[in-house]
Amino acid sequence: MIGTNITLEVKEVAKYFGGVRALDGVSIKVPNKGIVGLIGPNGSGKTTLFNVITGFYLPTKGEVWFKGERIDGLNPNEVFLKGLVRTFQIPRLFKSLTVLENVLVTPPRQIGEKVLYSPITSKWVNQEESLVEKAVNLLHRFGLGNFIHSRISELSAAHIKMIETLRGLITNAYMYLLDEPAAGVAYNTARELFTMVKRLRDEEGLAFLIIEHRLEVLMDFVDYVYVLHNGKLLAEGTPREVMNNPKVIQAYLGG
Amino acid sequence: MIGGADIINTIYIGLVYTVMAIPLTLSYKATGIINFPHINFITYGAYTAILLHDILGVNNVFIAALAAFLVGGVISVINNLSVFQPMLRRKTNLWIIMIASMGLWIFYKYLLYSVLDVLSKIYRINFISRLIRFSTLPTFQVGGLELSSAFSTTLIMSAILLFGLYLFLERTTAGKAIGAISDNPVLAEISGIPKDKVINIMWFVVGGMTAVGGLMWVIFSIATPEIGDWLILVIFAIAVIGGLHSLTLTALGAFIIAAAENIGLLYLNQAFGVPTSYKPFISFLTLLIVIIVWPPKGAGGGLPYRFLTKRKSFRGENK
Amino acid sequence: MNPEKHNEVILELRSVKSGYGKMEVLHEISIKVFKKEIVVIVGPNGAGKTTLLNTIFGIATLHDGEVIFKDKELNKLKPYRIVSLGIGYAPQLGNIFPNLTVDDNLTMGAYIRGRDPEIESDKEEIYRLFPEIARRRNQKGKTLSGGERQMLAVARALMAKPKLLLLDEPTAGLAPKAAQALLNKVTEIRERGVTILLVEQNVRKALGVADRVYVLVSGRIIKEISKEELGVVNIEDLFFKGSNNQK
Amino acid sequence: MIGFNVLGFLISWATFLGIYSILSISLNLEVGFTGIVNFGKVAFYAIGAYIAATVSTYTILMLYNIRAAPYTTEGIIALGKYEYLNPFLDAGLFLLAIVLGFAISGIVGYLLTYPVLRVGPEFVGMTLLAFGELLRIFFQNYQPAGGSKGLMSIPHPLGWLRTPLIKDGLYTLIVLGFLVLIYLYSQKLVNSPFGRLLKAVRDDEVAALCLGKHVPRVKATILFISSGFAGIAGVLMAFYLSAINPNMFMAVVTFNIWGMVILGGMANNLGAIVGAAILTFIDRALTFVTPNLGITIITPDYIRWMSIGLLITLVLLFWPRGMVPEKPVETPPLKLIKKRGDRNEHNA
Repeated sequence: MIGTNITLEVKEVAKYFGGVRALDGVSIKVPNKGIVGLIGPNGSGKTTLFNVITGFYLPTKGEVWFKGERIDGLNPNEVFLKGLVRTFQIPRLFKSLTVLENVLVTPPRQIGEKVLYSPITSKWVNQEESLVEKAVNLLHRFGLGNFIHSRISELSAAHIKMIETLRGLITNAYMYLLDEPAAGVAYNTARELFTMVKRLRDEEGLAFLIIEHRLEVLMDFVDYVYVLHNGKLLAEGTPREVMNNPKVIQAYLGG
Repeated sequence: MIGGADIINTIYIGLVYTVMAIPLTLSYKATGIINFPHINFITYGAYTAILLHDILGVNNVFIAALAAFLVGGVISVINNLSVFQPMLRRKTNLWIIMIASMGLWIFYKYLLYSVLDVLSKIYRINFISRLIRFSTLPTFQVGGLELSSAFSTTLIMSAILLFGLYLFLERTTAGKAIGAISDNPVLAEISGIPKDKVINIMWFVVGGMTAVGGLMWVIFSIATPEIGDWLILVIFAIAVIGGLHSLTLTALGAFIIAAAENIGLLYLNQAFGVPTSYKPFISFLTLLIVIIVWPPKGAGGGLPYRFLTKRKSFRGENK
Repeated sequence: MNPEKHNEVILELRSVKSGYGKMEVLHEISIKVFKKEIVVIVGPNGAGKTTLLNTIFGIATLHDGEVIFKDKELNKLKPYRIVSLGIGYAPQLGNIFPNLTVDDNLTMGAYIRGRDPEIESDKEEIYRLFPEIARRRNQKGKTLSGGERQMLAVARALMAKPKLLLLDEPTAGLAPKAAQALLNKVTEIRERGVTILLVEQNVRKALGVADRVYVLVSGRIIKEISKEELGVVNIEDLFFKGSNNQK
Repeated sequence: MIGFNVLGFLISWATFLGIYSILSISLNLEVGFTGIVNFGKVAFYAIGAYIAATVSTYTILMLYNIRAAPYTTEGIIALGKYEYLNPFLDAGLFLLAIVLGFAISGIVGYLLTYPVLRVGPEFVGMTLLAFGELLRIFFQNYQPAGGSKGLMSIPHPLGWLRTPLIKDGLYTLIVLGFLVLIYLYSQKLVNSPFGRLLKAVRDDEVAALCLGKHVPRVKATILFISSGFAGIAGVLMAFYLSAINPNMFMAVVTFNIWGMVILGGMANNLGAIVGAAILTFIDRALTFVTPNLGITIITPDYIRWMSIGLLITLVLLFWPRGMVPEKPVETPPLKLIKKRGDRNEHNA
């Protein structure tokens, strides 16, 4: 059992693809209610690390612990059920469903999702009612009340990103992995997104691990930053420490 | 006993399969479309030869082959211009395009039936099931063994086609551009290759070559509008064995399947009494097994297949 | 020296907004490139540098604004038309045809020139410029090392005889020596009358060859630096704090 | 028109409509709702039909102690003699065939989940197409199932009603009854959280997986259900025609069903029925009209198939959503909230 104030711990994780060492002995800790940034140049292994944590890849070496449980080796759906929610760089919403439906798909173990019960409306209608109410409240709370019945294709990029993040809230989300939440949105929108992240941390007590390229936005919101370079941890520390670290500047700007 | 005739038969069928399967691989590589009208190229090629022979009295098999090439090529280009190109431009899913191509296959198949129906009534020949013999077929003698005229023709024609294709792909700029588009379509465009034009050329060659394959088939075998359907899963199986990627492997696959169908089945028949009518069974079984055990490049689904094999990794959703 | 007085504008982006699908990566970008200049665009990861080049070629979607090359609008043109107008592009990723030989890669670069008899002699010329790839002319692209690939990509783009060459991080992943060698070649190419728009992350190296620099951070040009100012401005600072100042 | 039997036509159309609607609904569940490109639909239809044929004929021959296989002349004569003797036996065999047809087709569909999960949508199509052909060639060569001649004299469940019109009419009602049941069940299924899950898997299976959904299980479930339905359609068809042979199960049948789904509109059960109604109407009308046409220039069947092929392509090219486009999932609470939303808009 690891320390109770740590939500996610990645221990010496390595992932090799043939001869390529995409990750090589990376260790990361995310404390409870922490907002932790993960930065690094392209191809430094950030998304690979996310894929290892969420069960898309089996790590070649190392362990992943979440809330005191070992989760490497679980399938992606099982990782989600533990309370670890992931978003994608290019948001993956269900494009033919409405916003509300996208949120409603999320809750696990719905009675109506069992094939034997689904034709019997009375079995699941109560649960569905409470879920709909929860989802509508959630969307209203974050200013998306006008879009409840819109299709995903009618939304702006920023709203799509918000919904991808928010839909995890209807369930037992405990921690988020966000992959470039600010990519492809205007500066002010990016700040709004990060303000929302902070709000979620304060109101819901969630922890965050965030990949982001837009440092000028990220650095104002995170508590702690890890820098990956060529699959290895290059530096870590508070935003100020990392920004002034000559090794980081070199990695970003080239020698 | 497995004799020389069976070996010759295997080579013979292997060559025909090669000529039909290589274009399929070529078109899949360049466009990603699984092209069902490939079936029609075979049938239309065969019937071009038959109609020329029976109606216009063309007895030279090479003139017939030229005509078949043109017919197959033109149909192929029409398909591309009218269906594939607009759908690709709209970024339609490839599997939806595949279904549209399936519609085209059915359309062309019964269009041929209708035309043959009419012609049969006019000329009072049963075109729906027809066996023809070109009178001017070359023959060879190899080491005292006389090769049948059909075999010799197949040999010459496939040599011309395969060598021609080789020259086209390796020695001409347009041919190399096809390779470039299959390799890296985006880079091909920014290098200044007019993609649409080159793809049209590719479709023309694909349609034409397959059509001549169909002609090669009817030189020794009965023609019906169904021959394409009989052959297509075999051709798919061969292309999949080639990983839908390598033309050489495709040719190898053609001979493996031809051998399995001819020599392998003969062996099974003699040893276990398996009826020879199980012939197509073998190719479908091969197709199933190859797809399941060794899926070709680009055939993978979207899930991380750790559900099925513990070590296979996910293709990565990044970029 | 103000280049505007001596030279005409060869490429201009006027308040361009672009991105992929719905995502807007570039916001209101305006840049000018003058004839026979080397313009460098620097910026941190994910700033939209590649998107900028892709926008010129119509690979990224142009949401708003204009891209003008020699008085012609490029917005609706197909990529091969853009190449034939005289723009060459060497992208960073997927920059070669792996299953074609080096020689054929160059042939593909000259596709728009059709049956031009000078292609062969131009190839020899290019091989003289890049002796590293000349040795491997009959090998397949996928056997090349990273540095050789970058050179092949530049060489391929040159085969179309472009007036303007777009280079996307040609030094990425190269050892310092190789990177310097490549940048030297870029200067050499400019000597032959080709205008160059170079996108770089490797700031210090790129500054050595640049005539003018644009700093791109988070999809906005936050600074234009002329040759005279190059030594003075601290670009690193701009990278991290850039758009805070902007808003 | 002389000799045109309107009632006979309607009964025959309604029966075909019923059977093909079941098939198109089941294909729609797979391709429209879940995104499984099934080019081997005919295989499950064939399994159902062959189960009906073998179970009923062999059982009757066994019960009446006749030592002849049902495909021999002796067997066919014996079947003709005994099939109408016991209404309860015929009805029992019918029910048994329905249950077995559903179960066995369903299980085979369930087992095919493995290849379906292994490869992407295009290759799923090819794999299942090959499977369908494989099965047909098997039946063609498998003597106990009648070989290439197939099985004849399948005992009609209502065979004791000697008047053909009443017999066929009642049977049509049975078929339509099955259609109604299956339609209602499918409607319930897709307008529930499960239906939402299906569409989520269709839109993006990786995202669904990341939301904790067991995607392979979802696909396996839907393959079981829809293959089972196709099996039922096969059973109904076998009893209706009272004779089956391998040529009825060519790959082209699958594409006919595809045509119905595409024309009617993917991911809409009503659309599947509309598509089936139109295509079976053309089919039946041609069958009834053809004998009156005398000698035609072109066999009407060819024209029909040509139009189906062209229709599939043109609909996908110009009208990809079909006649009855997809509708959002409507569970009761969602319906309610939508109504409320509309009312608010009116008030505002």
